[in-house]
Amino acid sequence: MLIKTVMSGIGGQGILFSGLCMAWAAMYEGHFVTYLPSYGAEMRGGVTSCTIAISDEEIASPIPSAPDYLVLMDNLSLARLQSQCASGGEVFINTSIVSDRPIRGDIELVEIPVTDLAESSIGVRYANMIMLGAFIGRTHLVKASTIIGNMDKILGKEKARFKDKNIEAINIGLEYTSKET
Amino acid sequence: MLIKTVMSGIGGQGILFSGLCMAWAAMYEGHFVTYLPSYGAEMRGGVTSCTIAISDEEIASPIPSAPDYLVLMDNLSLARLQSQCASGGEVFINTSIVSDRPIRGDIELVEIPVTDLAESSIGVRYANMIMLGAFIGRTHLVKASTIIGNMDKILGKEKARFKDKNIEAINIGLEYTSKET
Amino acid sequence: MKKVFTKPKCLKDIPFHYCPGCGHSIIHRLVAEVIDELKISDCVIGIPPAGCAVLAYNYFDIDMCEAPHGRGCAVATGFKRAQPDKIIFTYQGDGDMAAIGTAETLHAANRGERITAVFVNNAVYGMTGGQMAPTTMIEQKTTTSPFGRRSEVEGYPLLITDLIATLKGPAYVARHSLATPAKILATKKSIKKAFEVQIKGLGFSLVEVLSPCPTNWKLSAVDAYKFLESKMEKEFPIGVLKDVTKRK
Amino acid sequence: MKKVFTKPKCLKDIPFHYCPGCGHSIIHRLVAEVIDELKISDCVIGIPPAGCAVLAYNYFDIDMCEAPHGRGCAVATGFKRAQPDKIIFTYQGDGDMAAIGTAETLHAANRGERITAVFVNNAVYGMTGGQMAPTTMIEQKTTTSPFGRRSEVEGYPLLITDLIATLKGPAYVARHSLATPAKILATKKSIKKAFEVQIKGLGFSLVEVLSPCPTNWKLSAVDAYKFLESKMEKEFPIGVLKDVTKRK
Amino acid sequence: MALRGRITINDNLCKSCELCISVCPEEAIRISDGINYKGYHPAEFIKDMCRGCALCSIVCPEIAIEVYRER
Amino acid sequence: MALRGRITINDNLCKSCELCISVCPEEAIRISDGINYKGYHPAEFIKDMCRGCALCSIVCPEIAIEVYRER
Amino acid sequence: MKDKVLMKGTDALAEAAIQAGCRCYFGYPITPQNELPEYMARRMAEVGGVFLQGESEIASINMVLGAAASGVRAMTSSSSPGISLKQEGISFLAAMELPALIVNIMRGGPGLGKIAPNQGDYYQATRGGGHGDYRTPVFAPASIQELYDITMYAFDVADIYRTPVMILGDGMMGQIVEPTICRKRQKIDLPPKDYILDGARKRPSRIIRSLILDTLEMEEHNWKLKRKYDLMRGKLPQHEEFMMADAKLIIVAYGTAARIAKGAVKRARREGLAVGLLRPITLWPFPTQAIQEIAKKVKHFLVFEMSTGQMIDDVLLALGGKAECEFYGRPGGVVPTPMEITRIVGRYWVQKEILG
Amino acid sequence: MKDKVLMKGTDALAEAAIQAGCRCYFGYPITPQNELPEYMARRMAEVGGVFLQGESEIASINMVLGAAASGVRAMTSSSSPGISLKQEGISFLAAMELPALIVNIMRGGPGLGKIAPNQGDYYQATRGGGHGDYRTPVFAPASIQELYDITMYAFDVADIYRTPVMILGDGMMGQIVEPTICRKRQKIDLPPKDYILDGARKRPSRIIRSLILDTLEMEEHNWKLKRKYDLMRGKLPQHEEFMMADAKLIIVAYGTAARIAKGAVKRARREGLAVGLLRPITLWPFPTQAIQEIAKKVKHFLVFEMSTGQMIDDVLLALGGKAECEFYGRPGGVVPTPMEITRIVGRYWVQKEILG
Ligand SMILES: Cc1ncc(C[n+]2csc(CCOP(=O)(O)OP(=O)(O)O)c2C)c(N)n1
Ligand SMILES: Cc1ncc(C[n+]2csc(CCOP(=O)(O)OP(=O)(O)O)c2C)c(N)n1
Ligand code: SF4
Ligand code: SF4
Ligand code: SF4
Ligand code: SF4
Repeated sequence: MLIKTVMSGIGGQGILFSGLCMAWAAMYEGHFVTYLPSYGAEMRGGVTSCTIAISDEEIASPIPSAPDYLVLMDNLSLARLQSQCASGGEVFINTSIVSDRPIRGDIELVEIPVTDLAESSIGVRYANMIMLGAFIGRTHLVKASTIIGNMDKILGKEKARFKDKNIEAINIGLEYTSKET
Repeated sequence: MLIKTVMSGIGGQGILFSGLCMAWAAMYEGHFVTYLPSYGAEMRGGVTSCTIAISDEEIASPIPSAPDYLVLMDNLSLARLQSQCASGGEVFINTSIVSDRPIRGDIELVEIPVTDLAESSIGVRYANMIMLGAFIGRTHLVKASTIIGNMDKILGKEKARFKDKNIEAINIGLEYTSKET
Repeated sequence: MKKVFTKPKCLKDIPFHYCPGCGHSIIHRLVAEVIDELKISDCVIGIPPAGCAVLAYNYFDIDMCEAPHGRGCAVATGFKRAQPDKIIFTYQGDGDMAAIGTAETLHAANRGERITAVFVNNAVYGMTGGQMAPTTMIEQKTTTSPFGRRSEVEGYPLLITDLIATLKGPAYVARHSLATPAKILATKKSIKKAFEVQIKGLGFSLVEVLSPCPTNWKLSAVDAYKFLESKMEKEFPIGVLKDVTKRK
Repeated sequence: MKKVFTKPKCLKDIPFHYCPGCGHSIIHRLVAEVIDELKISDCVIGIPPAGCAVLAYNYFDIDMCEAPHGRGCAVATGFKRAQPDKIIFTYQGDGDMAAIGTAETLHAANRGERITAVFVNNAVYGMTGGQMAPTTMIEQKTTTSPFGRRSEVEGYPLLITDLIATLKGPAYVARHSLATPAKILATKKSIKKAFEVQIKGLGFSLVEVLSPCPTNWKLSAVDAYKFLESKMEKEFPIGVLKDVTKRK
Repeated sequence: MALRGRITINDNLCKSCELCISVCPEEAIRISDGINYKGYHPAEFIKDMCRGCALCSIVCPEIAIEVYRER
Repeated sequence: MALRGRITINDNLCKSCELCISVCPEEAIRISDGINYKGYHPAEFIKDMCRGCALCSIVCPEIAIEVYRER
Repeated sequence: MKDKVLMKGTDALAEAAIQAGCRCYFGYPITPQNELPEYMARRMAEVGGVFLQGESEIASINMVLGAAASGVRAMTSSSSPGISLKQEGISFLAAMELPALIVNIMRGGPGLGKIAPNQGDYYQATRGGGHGDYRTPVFAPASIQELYDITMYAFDVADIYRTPVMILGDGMMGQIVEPTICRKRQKIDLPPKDYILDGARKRPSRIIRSLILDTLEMEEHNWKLKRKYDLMRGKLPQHEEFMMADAKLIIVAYGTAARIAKGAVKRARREGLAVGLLRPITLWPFPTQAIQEIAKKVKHFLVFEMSTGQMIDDVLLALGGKAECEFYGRPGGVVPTPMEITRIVGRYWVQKEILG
Repeated sequence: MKDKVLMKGTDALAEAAIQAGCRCYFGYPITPQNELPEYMARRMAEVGGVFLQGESEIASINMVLGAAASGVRAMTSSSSPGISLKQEGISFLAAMELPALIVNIMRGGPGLGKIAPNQGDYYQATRGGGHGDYRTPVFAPASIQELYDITMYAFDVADIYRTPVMILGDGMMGQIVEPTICRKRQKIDLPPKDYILDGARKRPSRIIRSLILDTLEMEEHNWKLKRKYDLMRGKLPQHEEFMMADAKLIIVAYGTAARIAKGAVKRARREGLAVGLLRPITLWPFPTQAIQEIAKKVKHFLVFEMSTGQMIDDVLLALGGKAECEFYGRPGGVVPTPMEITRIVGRYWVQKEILG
């Protein structure tokens, strides 16, 4: 089975890192995995996204065609990506920031106010990791413990100091979904 | 019939121009003709030469392979070119300057002291044209009158002032061969 | 009330794609205002660079022709020689003009090509993600000088404008900065002068503009403008370096 | 009697292919003498140009590596960065160094690459048959400036050495001439200095040598040397333009 | 008395760089709470203390500001 | 009295450029009538007025001249 | 498993180069390969190597020339327009027989084009975009692990044959992140570098040059290069075969296109179509023999490229008329889906009435 | 007869360009084509055109770009290494669909090589030595008259198809002097140049660019170029046939090599061997159809090139296995004699037991 997830947000929201964590975990759990950061124009700013493909066999195409999951941190991401989602797919939305809603009827909506959650706990910067926690808490694409257990490696030496906060954020997200669902 | 002539001398002796005159004449007389200046290294100085191929059909190769005639104005030219001459070919030598002689026995030698002739008449600069006169006087590859009659065109506007001297020089050469042979 | 400031006519009604606070859009506006004021929008041809301003042709409502990275001055030479009555300008970043395009720039200047170069110096390669530029300052960190530029390894910032000013071909050479509104207005005056010098056929003209790249400097826009004044203007002193109209 | 002048050791016993009176062979000899005197023939690497001196490697008995036309300073940079303990020099004509190689030359100089450039300025493209060079003088006729160089069309001669001297990276920059025996000796001293500056690791060094091309100037050798003094030295003033060892 | 003026800020063009704010001598501009379609909090004109000096429009990279002045 | 000297000129290297002649303070060099293999009339050393100043060798592009000096 | 790390293509390539002993990197920024020099800027400092951003692509390739002539493993990288600028330098490297690695992370072309993945530089890479009669080995990996391994191998090939080599990745190969094992270098026997210039100490002086004025010497040099290329043609070709045993139709594709084709093969198989994939790993020398072998049994080929068709020439040359061959291309930065390719396969299947 | 003049290749080309209305020449010296810019330096002054020696080949090709975008007929010329440097610029011209003439008087390669005649740049010229999916029409004349005529025609082709075109001459074509009639330009209907930039007076402003960020637009641009190339493939191919009617063996050769081959054909005929010559005049588009027609009757082909073999690919592609094809090459500046080629033909004849 090949499962594709696209995560998207405004540059600086850290969503690329969330995607990367999931990719590392998938690798550690023995899956085939590809991670592809979006390939914008050469200019800066605006929306950045990444595609994580997880599969039990070699992955043909790492591109974001018909993703099964969308994780959207802002309005522009929603506008751009909603049409691409596979029919029957799930769309995770950061309701703290995303005011619009998908117009498609054939996809499932998961609403999580991650920025609010972050603001009221460990700080807005970690909204992306709360989203990650919430996302895997619901989809079980990878185990949270795999991410948490390998956070050292994922972060590398330079960013080691963010380890605890990241883990905390994931847990907040996990908790949120376990409550909600 | 394809006839190839190679004319060679030290840069500045004007031998390239002699060759060119012959090529023009051949053209005016309705032959196929190619003229190829030598293709030295990128540095200046030293020997320059040209190959004139005259034929009654399209000329395949303009290169100096097995020329029927060699016209040599200096020692170095002789050293370089004598081995290339076709067997049975004729070698014209400016004996005023060329002290060596061909070592091959299968070629005919024509000795003309053109520099001396020039010095004692219209000036050393015209040795090349005297050689041309002598050469066509003997080989009849083209008619002297064709060259003389078209000297204007061959010289072009810029060099028109050399017309008379050039014609005089050709005549000196012609005369020399008519006397000799 | 009277409208005292609005968009120049020769800019199209298209929002800029530049990052927040980027100097490119300001310089676009200045150039556009100059074109409007000189009434040359129907005989001007612009050559945008490969660089963040590669899409400049989307904004200007004038004829524009892309050039390969660094070759703006050569392309402009081709235009000007073919159409001496047209006004030709290039718009180039520091990488474009002072690295890959060094030879084309210097030689066009030296030939005194009657073209105008608007040279946007933001001390980094913006478009490609903040690599070291020839104008990157000592100790400035970029993605390809992660330890800061070291004079012993990468050399000192190259002041190509100063080199150009020493040549005989250029007629007008100046360096300006966007650090304050007053300096922005001075920049515009200078760009206008550069175009006028071309119109008069006096020779090559160039205006270097010190311009912020908040994104790659990793500063807020406001701080980036402060950095312009506090750091860049120290390394790249502003002023008119050459003006043949003054000598007569 | 004592032999007081003979061929330098690091030149091979091969006659030069240069035209009668050409300055290249003199400069070859000077460079060879300097290499002998500094005893560096076993750690020096030379980069000959594409130009009349392309075959320099046939004469020098040292390691030498051809470079594409104009790229001598880039090739030299590769050598020096890979082998910082070796002495690297380029030998370049004016076309090579100041036209196609402008960017490579200026940037190597600006980086302060610890290399030495011997820059032979003969005001024409020798090897290709006497075309206009960046250093061709106003009114000088060449095969591609048949009416004489015109400042309005081809611009003024480019004094790249002067440009280089304004940069921070170079440690020693000088211009000399072969016009007289005394000037030839001064040239040699300067070349030696340039190598010494490299050996000490002080930065980029360059010696421009005004050199005759009798063939393409269409002058006798003797007149060509006179032309050096009467014309070229006027346009290209000789002297040391920069010397960091003097400042300390 | 200073000339009285007024500015308009085009919400959709503004990228919230705050340059206008940094140069306004009258502190007549601030960042709004709202969010525009590009995700920025656009600047807004607050009081009519505006002199019409146009400094804000000179620095605004997005040409988002138009300036009106009395007389 | 000037130092006495002597030069040798390698016929086969000489390209007849006459630079040595132009710098020799003693007029001790001239072009010979002979012709060398390259077709040049090589320079020749004429008298023993040579000072051994080596100016000729300094200018000779072909390194055709060797200079000897007394003491 | 535990020694696997997630690596971006550009980083994997750079790390593999470092592991292979590359100690000189010279390059000029261009998207989509900027992460490669950026990685090198940090990493060379750690291993005591040289990272220098050249003032241009031309300066960079010529710095590589100097470093390669010094005997150091050296490389440069760029993307399409930048690679065009390096053609003179590559021709010189080939003529001088200097080993070096040139990386082209292709973008859309011609001109400035587009930074999306594209395979439009196949001709340039495999036919010698520079002047003169030369070839460079060209590797086209299709996964990050392969990119890593091939980079190390490429340096050996460069040294063994004294030749510039090229890695040709479409933009996707530069940007994608995949699990990778960063193997250490396996030392193999390499010919001594007896040509390098390091000062003529206790040996005769040497020259490295490409100008050869004597015609016969020049001709011999050309034939010598040709013999070397023929040797490589015998030894270097590599390809991957996928589900070819019983295939009635073979897709030929490389790089990203081959990954997609592989997905398409799997889909087609599910639909009962006996399709296989041949993926050239070396583009030059091309796996001509492999194709000729297969063409003895299989009569239908489909070449899929992310261009308007370039490698198709090499497939046709290999087939020599012995099988039918169709082309499908998506230029301009479009990365089609496996489903799309499956549809094309299906159509071809029906048109040609291939028997399932 | 009387309007014939003797002209050197480079001069004939330059004069033809002038007659064709070329008014902008930009170039950088390089042997063996220096007489061309030198001629232009004098001649452009007479006709009021622009001659400018660029500071490099790169500057020159980009000046051509500016002049071409101005609507003026523009050209540059160089030789092998210089042409390598122009590859980026040529790719831009192709992408922007700007007409221009690029002349390559080939010398020996790779590297600095040798200034003698050589045909080693065939791949570069015909396969797009620059990056991206593009082609340029390539003409390879074999006499000075043809060189003259083709130069004039090349400018028309450039304008009709809005494309850079190339004249590919080996060094011999540049240096040889032959009788030539300097024909005047025949005005033909050319499409209006409605793309040029000359100031947006009384019309909307225009842009010329090659960067296309939208993927589908970029793909469409690539297909549009491809359609144009296909159109040219249909219309442009030219070749000369010599003694082919009853030939049992066809030599394929172009430029100088073809002249020599023609001599060889005559010699072989005298020896009773039924040999013919097919001389491609356009190298791209290649006269594929002509070869395919002939291959219906003739089963033996011999490709002769002054290189180690490049055009052979196009002949093989055309033949598609329908006839046998051998190669004979002399790289490195060697110009063989017709006799030598006759010998090769003779050997082949015997080996393959071709029936006289
Ligand atoms: C031949 C070539 N090399 C490299 C590039 C990639 N490139 C595009 S813009 C650019 C430099 C941008 O820096 P700068 O000129 O300073 O302009 P900025 O983006 O900072 O405005 C580079 C290296 C290219 N497009 N073409
Ligand atoms: C890329 C390239 N362009 C052009 C040439 C041709 N070329 C060889 S040397 C030269 C210039 C020679 O002039 P200069 O550098 O002044 O040296 P000189 O011969 O006068 O000593 C040129 C243009 C070349 N070899 N390679
Ligand atoms: S990267 Fe820098 S120069 Fe480019 S648009 Fe952004 S701020 Fe401006
Ligand atoms: S052409 Fe000039 S520079 Fe070249 S060897 Fe002759 S005199 Fe010297
Ligand atoms: S300067 Fe312009 S873009 Fe910046 S905050 Fe003010 S109105 Fe917005
Ligand atoms: S200087 Fe040398 S080459 Fe010239 S004439 Fe004297 S000896 Fe001969």
